[in-house]
Amino acid sequence: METKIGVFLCNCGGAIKNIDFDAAVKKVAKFPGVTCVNLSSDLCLEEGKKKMISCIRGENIERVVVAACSPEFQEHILREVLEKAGLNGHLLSMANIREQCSWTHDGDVTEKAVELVKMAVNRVRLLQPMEKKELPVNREVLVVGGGFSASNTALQLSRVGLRTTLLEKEAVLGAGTEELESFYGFDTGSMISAVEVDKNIEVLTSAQMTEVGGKIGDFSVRIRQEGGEILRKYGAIVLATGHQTELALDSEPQLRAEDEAISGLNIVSQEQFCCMLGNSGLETEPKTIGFMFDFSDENSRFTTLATLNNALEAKKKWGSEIYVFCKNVKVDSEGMEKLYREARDCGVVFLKSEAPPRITAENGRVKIEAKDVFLGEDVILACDVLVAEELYLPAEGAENLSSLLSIRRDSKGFFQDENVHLYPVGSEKKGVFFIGGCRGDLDLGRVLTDISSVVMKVHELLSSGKILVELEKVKADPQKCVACLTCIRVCPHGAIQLVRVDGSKEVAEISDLACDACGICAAICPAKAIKFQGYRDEEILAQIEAIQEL
Amino acid sequence: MNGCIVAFCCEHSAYPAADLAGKLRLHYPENIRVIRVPCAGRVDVIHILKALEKGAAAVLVLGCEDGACHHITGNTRAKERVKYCNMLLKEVQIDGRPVAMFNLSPNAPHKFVSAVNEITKIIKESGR
Amino acid sequence: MESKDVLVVGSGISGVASALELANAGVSVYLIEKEAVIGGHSASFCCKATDICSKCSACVVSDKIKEAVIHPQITLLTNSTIKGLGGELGNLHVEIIQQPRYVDEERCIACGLCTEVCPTDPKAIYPPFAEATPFSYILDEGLCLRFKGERCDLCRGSCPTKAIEFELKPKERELNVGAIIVATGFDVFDAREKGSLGYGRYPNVLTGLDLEQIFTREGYLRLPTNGKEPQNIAFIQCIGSRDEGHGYCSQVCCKYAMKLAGLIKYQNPDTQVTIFYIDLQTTGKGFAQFYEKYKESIRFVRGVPVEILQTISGELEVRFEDISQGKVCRDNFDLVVLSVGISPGKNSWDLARILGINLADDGFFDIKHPLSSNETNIDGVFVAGTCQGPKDIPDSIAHGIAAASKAMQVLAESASQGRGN
Amino acid sequence: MIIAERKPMEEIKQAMAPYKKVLVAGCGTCVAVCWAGGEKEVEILASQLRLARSAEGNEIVTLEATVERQCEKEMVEELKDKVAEVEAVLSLACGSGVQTMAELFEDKPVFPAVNTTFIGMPEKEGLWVEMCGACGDCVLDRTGGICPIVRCAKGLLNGPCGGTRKGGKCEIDPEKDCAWVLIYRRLEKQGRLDLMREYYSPRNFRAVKRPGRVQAVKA
Repeated sequence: METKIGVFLCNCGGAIKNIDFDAAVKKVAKFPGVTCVNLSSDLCLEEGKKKMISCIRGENIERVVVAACSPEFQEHILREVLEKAGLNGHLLSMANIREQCSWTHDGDVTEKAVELVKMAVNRVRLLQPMEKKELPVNREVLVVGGGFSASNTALQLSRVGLRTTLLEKEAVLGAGTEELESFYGFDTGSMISAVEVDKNIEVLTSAQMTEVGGKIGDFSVRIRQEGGEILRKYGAIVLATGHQTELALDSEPQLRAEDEAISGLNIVSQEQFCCMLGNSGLETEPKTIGFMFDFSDENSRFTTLATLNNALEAKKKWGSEIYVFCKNVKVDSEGMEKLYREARDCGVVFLKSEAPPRITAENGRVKIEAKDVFLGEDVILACDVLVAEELYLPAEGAENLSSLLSIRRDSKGFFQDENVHLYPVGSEKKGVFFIGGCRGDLDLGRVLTDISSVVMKVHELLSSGKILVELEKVKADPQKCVACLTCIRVCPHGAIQLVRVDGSKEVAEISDLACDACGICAAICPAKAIKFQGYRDEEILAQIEAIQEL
Repeated sequence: MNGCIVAFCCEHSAYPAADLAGKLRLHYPENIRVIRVPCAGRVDVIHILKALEKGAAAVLVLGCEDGACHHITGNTRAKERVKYCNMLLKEVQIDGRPVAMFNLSPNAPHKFVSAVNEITKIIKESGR
Repeated sequence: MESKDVLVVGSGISGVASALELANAGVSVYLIEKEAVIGGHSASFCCKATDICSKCSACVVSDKIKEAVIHPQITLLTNSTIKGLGGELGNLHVEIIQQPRYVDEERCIACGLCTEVCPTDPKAIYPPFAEATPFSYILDEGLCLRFKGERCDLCRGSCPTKAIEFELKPKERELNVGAIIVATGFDVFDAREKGSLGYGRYPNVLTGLDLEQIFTREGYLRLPTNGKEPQNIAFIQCIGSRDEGHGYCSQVCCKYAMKLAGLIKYQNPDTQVTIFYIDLQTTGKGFAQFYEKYKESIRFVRGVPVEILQTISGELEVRFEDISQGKVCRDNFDLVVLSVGISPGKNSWDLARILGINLADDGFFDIKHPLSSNETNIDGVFVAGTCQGPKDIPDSIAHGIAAASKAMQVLAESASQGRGN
Repeated sequence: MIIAERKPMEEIKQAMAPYKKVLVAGCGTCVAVCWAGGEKEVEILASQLRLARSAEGNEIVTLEATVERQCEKEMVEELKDKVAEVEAVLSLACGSGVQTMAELFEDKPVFPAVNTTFIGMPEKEGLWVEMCGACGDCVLDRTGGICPIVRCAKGLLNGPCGGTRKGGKCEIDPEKDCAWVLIYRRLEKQGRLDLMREYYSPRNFRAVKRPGRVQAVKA
């Protein structure tokens, strides 16, 4: 017995003039399976919906086609109308006869409108109902890393009531916060003690992840600590492994002096300079100091911030002459322009040059030559200390971490693929997040915003302990699956795993929690074993069948 | 199905762009039929071949911009499949009917209209 | 009783982002907007993709706005502003005044019949810009004959869904909410203030925002004067940023200028594009390979021009000091784009007075402590997005989500105190 | 698993030229895993055939079917009624599948649509490489698990030959690693380098009786 299909045409309050609705109703009534066709002028308003519900109940219609405006704003409302009328919300197919038919073509478009309805009718005939269900998720969070962003994330997560595990590969927490302490008066000690005293946070130091399996709400992580291995379950994973800096001189040959070995000279990194500022027992206070940045790495927000802070501190403490060599001063972070102005007011000299300066040694002092843009001629300067340019690189464990979690990295090796839909802290795998230095060159303000964003995202995902999903929206049929692993390799969200089914065969299983319903696996499966409800091959081919065969 | 274009439109980019073209009342030729897909990566070679078998004058796959796909690799997959499909058609000496992939974003209705116009011009020239 | 709702003031991208995050976490959100449509400035930015996406995030804005409009937990109040604030942390009473919206956005189906019958010219009732949401028609009191005393009833008569109603008075509402997120956004710097650059006098001098609207409306660039394709374009950076009145870098102008230049070169490779800059900000995720690609094909000149004159032939003569050659030069361009920056919103003055938030010296809302850029001096009132300082779209979204997280923590704490005492 | 590669379209079109109605039969295991003959490839090939023939104005009707394994008589039996309807069968299975089909339906010509290439494994998604030549006398125990017969271009047993290039590359194909250098390194890692001194006596490939027969004792 043919399934009963109800078609609801809407002439948008009479405004759609280039479709002859009477002829359309006659033609649509002839389509196989269509039991009732009604024309209304306000389907998106309350009265239109009431009429629709009564018609669905009256004629006990099993499938609904709505030919009206774009599904953009109406589809979810109409699904609720179907639910109210006692029909499964998924048994709806829409034909866009306003935005993509009446408004974009002049002249009579009745024939196209009827064909669009026929395509929707062919599709709706094959649609199957779908249930929604709340699946339980593990509420524990694993935070990888032990620095500033990791510890603060753990603290804020515990304040929102979520248990976290801090995984630090070094023996102690709080690495890399010297600059925060000296410039912003940040107290690492109090942060670490707050972490230790907090009962919601479990700290595992000198521990590393060796294997990560599972998916959002159910990650199984194998952790190696002092020889022993433990297996733990987590709902979400936050990577806060930070960054590392490397003196540009070592990696940039053209900055190196032609022949002399310059390692003996006073060339330091920002951090070393910061410690020099910190210890008062310095034997000779440097009189002239040179800074360098933005030559080999033009994405240098962090180094610019560190340079300005160090320069101001050195000016106040030692009153020494300070020269900064750079290409462009990167001031596009909060408060940087003020800092830049303050530095110039205190007498720090900024020399901008297109080509990187040449560095040579001259009787124990560092000689820097560069062609300044404003003067138009070479500036030669001998200084006691040179704070060389630093390259901002991903932390060294990043390579195997990204293969462990099989997540993509951006063109410079930092976590998080360069895709705007992942910003600010997301990854292509649901439940895996990145914050702070490990995802790119971020200044302090952006790191703090990252921390609060990830707390919000994790809270939204895990706090209720369950996630509402559509059951088996994309399903691999165990009988047809030949376990060729193509879908597992192809899935951009890592939502498919090999699973042993009733003890015998290993087949691919798509997890409803992690699946983002894109359909790439359904298209590539060589055994056509994966069914994507609503967009199955039959449903797409049925729409093609309906074209121009009136 | 004389001179009809079948267009697989990705739900995240091409379909909203087509809606926007409607709201801006941009006009484009009428012989296009849009099939909504969740991602350009959902379109399979068999869908394109079946559309051509049914007599479509051209098949378009419209997905997100390169590097801005909601599902990261959806649009690159679709580009590979369209290339494979063109190779299959060249094997059987049917290359009069274009199978093309276009990238656009949801707020670029003009790209949708220019894609449709371009393909219609190609069809008219080849006298399908 | 502690209220579990949150009020978000302003529906730009950061307001929408915080409203969405809170709504997804189960909080019911009131999203109020003073304009008739939501989305703020970033809703009408164009897509600047060449053969690869240029990561400008304009399409993320339209996605999030659509999500926010259909979200069941978000109540949208357009044409409304805050009148007063009372109560204490965890239970704030806010008075909202909603200007009458003569066309009910719930009932208007944008069919266009009213515009056809409207006798005035320019039309008093018209559709908003295309990507506006809610996409319902707007009745302009200034033009409508009815508000000039005439008994015109044509549009109301022809409206099929009875969406038009004239006798409406501003409506006042009283909301009590657990926290407030202020996300009122920014004002674009008015380039007319730099008189010597000729914006407003010479038709071929545009601002960055005008260029965005042109690409959104037409999709390609034509000279406003003669409709031909420009052969020689100049972008001038730091207009309204990093000068006496604005002691900050607006962070967005170098990025959007280079991305628009990339789009123009992609559409017409033999167009000459020159960018005059002070310090080129080539930072941000995904910017590296974009800058590599256009480093050679775009001419970068260090030094910002001071004067633009229109020659008889309609070309624009730009006088600037080319610092690398150390002399003053003149160059002719068909089109000059002033990359205008972000300046603090004018209405943030009275909002600060009503809510009692301090304003920083550069006119943006002040924050309590540099290490937490969402909290203001009033507990329970947070700031998000460009009303606190210049940000690009991804940073505004992140800042909005961070504000939502802080509001969430206030709700959690006040709820636990509620249970506690 | 068995790797196969689809035949060039010209060959298939010529084979199918005289027929009006054919069955395109796929196999659901090895050739499906290596994207050569699964259900998807059956549909694509059938659609290509129909497109080609309708372009020439000489329509062809194609029935499509895919069984779990075409090298099992009972499974191929299921296609009995479909084969009865058609004039010829185009099988996308490996060689043994095509022959099982031909044996069961002797009255109908059976044509292969794929070339069975080798026993191999996927190096990466979409690229399969030969691993085993089924020579019938495995030496992998003495070569640290690397087969010299297949992975050495000359199939040498007492390699490496004199022409190994710098970096352990093969004389014939500069991109390919020399199998014996790989063997040396692996044995070195396992501390079993003495196996390299073992002398392999020349092997008589003709002695292997074709076709091979393996009789299971269990029964």
